[in-house]
Amino acid sequence: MIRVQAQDFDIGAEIAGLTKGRTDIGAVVTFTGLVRDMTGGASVASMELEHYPGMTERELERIEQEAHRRWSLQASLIVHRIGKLSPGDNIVLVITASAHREDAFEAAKFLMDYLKTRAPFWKREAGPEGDRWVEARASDDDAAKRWDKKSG
Amino acid sequence: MIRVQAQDFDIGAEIAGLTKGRTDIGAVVTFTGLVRDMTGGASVASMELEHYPGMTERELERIEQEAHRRWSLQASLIVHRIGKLSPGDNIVLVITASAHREDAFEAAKFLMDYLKTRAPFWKREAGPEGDRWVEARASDDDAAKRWDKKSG
Amino acid sequence: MKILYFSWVRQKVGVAEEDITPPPDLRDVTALIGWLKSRGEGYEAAFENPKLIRVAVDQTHAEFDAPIAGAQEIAFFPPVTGG
Amino acid sequence: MKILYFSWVRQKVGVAEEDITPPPDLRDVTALIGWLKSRGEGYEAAFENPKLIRVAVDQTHAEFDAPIAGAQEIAFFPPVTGG
Repeated sequence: MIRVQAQDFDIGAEIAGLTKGRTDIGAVVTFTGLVRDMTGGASVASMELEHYPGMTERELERIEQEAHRRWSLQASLIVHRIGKLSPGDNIVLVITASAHREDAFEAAKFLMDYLKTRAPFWKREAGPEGDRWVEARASDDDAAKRWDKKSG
Repeated sequence: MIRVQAQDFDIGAEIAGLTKGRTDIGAVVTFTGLVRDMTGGASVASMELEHYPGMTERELERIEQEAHRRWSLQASLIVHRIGKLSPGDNIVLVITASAHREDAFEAAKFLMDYLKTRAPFWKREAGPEGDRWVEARASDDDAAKRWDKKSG
Repeated sequence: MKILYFSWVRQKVGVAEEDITPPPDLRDVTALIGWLKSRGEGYEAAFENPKLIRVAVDQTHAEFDAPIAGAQEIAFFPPVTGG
Repeated sequence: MKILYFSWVRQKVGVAEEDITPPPDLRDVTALIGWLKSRGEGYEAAFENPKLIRVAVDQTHAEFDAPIAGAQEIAFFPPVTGG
């Protein structure tokens, strides 16, 4: 499942929604991304998340399907927030549930690496020196490319 | 922080306890291990977790300290349950919080791999064919050994 | 053909979305960018360094040599920074 | 010296914990196991295959060649299966 929303998410409730009543899940991994008050040496007062409605949902679904193709997953969830956020706020939640921990861990890392390089979101940070669009990190590209090699 | 307890844990509350009021955390990874109704082809009605009081706490603390030595972590938590559990119940929770996702993911995997091979817990499963002690998996040893190589 | 702009590409172009009718002989994304740049200073600035630009054709990531014939929606944006 | 047994080692030995006074010439864990095996059938069965046995000396994982002199608490158990 994937969701794009302005409101916050409740990690415990989301895990419960995926696992409740099931007895075939042995491992649940969650990743939560949060707004930090400092990025790259610049202090951040608030952040605005722009996205591409329509393509965002399609791309997140593609990424999720690819994870299910590569690993044995019982359930998964991607939730990404949009709009204005402050330091300490949640940005993104990824949950993977599997019989075994290896699949849950690898799939969660893959989802985040692909989301970071493929899902059409753009961050704009506001700080004491004004606003700036966050620049993509080369390390995120490298992280995503590692999965291409493994599938080859 | 580490805890050994009979009662269940609330993942959302545990995350909030680690991250509340902090704005220097960019990534939180959680791993939850649950009781499955089938392991190795045998069905499981319930499970009993025995442990070594005293050594368990010391060993979990050693493992957590080692993770903080290897990665940049803002906070971490290991909670392991003991006593009688049923399929679908939580067994173990690991939480890692860092500025960046790579550290949070790697540290969480390391904590689970080390916990699986070093923390003195023993599972006894009850099923239709009677009780049996769960046998250690060679794949868990291999997973733990991979971290030794990386540090060498 | 609907053209969308996001992030600083949108700010430089000055609009978020527009309907255009490009000349029928434009073959691929590269040709479309060349034609867009001829439409004004904002476009010129937005597409000044094509290496910083990513494109999606009908909501799917595409390369600059992707054909544009038949496309209903083409979007230009910088590398994504979500997550 | 306190000796602890866990999981099926405990079940085979028949007790969870006991205080023993081993002969002073026992040098290491291997020698201690040899001495314990002489104490009865349960011990014999528990330590039949030493490859299945793990040991902790004073609540720290140890090898079979670890010295036992001065140790206050030695525990025997199968490979751990928590998590």
